[in-house]
Amino acid sequence: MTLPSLLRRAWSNLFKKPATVQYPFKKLIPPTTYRGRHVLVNERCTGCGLCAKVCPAFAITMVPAEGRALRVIDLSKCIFCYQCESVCPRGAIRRGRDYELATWRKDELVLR
Amino acid sequence: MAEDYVKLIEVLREGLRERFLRYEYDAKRRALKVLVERDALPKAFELINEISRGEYHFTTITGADLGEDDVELTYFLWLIPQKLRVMIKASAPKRDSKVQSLVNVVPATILYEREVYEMLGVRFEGHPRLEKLFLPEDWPENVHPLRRE
Amino acid sequence: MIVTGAVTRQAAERIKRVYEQTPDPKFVMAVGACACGGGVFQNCYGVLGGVDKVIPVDVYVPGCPPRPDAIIYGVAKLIEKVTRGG
Amino acid sequence: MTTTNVIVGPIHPALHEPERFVFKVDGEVVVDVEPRIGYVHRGIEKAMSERTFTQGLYLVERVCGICNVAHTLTAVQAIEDAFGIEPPKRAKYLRTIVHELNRIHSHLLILGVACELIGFDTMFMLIWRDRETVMDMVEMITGNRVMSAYNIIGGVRRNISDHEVSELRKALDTITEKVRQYREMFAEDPTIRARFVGVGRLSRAKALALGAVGPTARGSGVKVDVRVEEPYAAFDEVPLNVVVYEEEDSWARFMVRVDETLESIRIVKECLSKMPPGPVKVPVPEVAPRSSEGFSVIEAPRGELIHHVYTREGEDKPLRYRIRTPTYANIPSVCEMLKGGYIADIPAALVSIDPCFSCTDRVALVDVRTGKKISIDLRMLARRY
Repeated sequence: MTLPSLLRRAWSNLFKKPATVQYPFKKLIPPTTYRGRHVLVNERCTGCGLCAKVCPAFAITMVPAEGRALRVIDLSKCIFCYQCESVCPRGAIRRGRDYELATWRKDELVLR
Repeated sequence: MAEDYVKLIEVLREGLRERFLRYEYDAKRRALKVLVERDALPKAFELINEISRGEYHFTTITGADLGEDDVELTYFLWLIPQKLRVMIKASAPKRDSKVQSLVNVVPATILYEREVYEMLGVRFEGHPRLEKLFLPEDWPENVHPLRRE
Repeated sequence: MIVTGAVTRQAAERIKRVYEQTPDPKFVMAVGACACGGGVFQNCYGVLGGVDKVIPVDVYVPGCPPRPDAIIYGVAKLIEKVTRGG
Repeated sequence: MTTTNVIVGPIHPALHEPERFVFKVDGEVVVDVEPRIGYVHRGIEKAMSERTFTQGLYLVERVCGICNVAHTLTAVQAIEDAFGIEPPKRAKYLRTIVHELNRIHSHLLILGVACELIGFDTMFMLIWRDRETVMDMVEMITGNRVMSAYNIIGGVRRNISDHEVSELRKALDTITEKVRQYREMFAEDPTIRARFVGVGRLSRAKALALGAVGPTARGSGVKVDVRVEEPYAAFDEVPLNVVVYEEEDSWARFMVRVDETLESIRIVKECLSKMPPGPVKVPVPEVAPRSSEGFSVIEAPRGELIHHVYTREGEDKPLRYRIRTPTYANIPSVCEMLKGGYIADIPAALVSIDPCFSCTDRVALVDVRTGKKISIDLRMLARRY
């Protein structure tokens, strides 16, 4: 790389926008395909337990609620693979894009 | 191209005689599976060294305890000029699992033999340092995590 | 102190020691599913589970792996906790 | 001859996971090397035979975060081989695309780290900035920046839309331009040449005998590339040039990586235009349909990766699962290339195999004669000498 071309590049970089984003003040939007926090549709869940069986991180447990079994996802164990979404026959677990999941307390991470 | 494996089989069969057990060939993947007696392994690899003039890549050794009395060892090779995937299989009984080490014939086996030893307890005779590789130092002797017991 | 990855039996003692050696004020962030609750490595013979089994954790950042922004969000959460006096 | 032992690691000789080397040194020259690995031994092979095939897929994905696509690809291919399933053609192309994107980001990562280790921080920042573009593309296609969870037994998780294809093409064009510049830099820049040329020599004969794989072997003139020799996924229809350098040193290994990145970009583009329409997955049985064994060998970013699986009919768990990662195969070679070199060259040679076992970057120097321990950061080692 020759010196003049180097200088030109350095000069042009001076006026470019920075490659980084000031994150907490300016939100980044992940693509629509992003695997974030699950959206649970409890009315559609039949309590079949397929998701709990298939979960590779053992994050889904079936608990009794309103006279039937209902899945509960522990996000602190979840690896966001969405195998549960693909296996659910009734679409009771849906894809969400929320990635701001950090909390102070672990029990806040349990999705019902 | 297809003759390459025939030639290899002939050489192995001639060199190993009755210690050569059987073979299978998958034409689609160009993969050759050869089953030999365990004491024939060094000889088999010497023959392969000769045929390929050292132009092969030694991939790995898999040791598998399939719940029977034997540990099955699979040596994976890739012969570069012949473009042939070779799997040499041999089995060692669990109780007396002594196998001749191949370090002198194939230097690349040095770590794999140690791994098979610590995971399955197969003793490789003549290995320069047959000791633990992955497991912590305080791991009990004679406990091999991948054995089905 | 930021802890990532599963806590193995070998590492547990070391994490405790590092935590005790850290001068106050100290805060612990568990980043990633493995550090939060064990993730896929649960029920493996060498893995204990989340970091909170060994040392107290202030902020959990789930995700496998979390986006960089999610980690920064975790730091923002921590700052919030510190300014409020935890 | 009096020699001193220099212990490098266990926490981080160069990159991601812990690993320890004990170097016997005579003055400044390394005489002998002895590796000790297993600090992150999590018992994955054992855990694999306690999980179902689907669950196991997510476990192998986490063997290594950087080449996760390579691991899932090998796993699904090995299991498909054992099951006797053939995935649809479009799925094969999509697998190839994600696999190659993974290679691009992995190679850019190590090129950046190499620059940082020799103190060339500007280059590191630039390369990693462009790596972000690739990460964003992976996120767009698969749903996560790193853990793609894309390959499943019998196909891939989701199809790619036309919009995504055009976005991907655009991104690849910008990357190509950048990587060409980096290639020029790596080939000519005096800083880089001074630090890498002639360092960490590994002769062709040794590379063959010790079973070196991937760029490590190709940098020593061994023409092995699984993608050409045992074409998997769509590589039987997408031709590629194997990059081989004869210089046998660290520099050659990096040049192999830069050229391969360009080659990978070309492959992704070719796949995008050749990709046939059709389904992306076929239904698969949950339990093994037959007692069999399957294996799959692929060219991961760091070299040849092999998974070997035994199944038993009617069981939903593998009987035995064996993984051999490329860095593991390269350990005997790296020991060889460090012998005869200087202590100062350890980082430059270690990083050139793109080690996937080291996590922080700490090095401990132990003087056996005095018993004194000096623990320093690898970057410090890189700078100090």
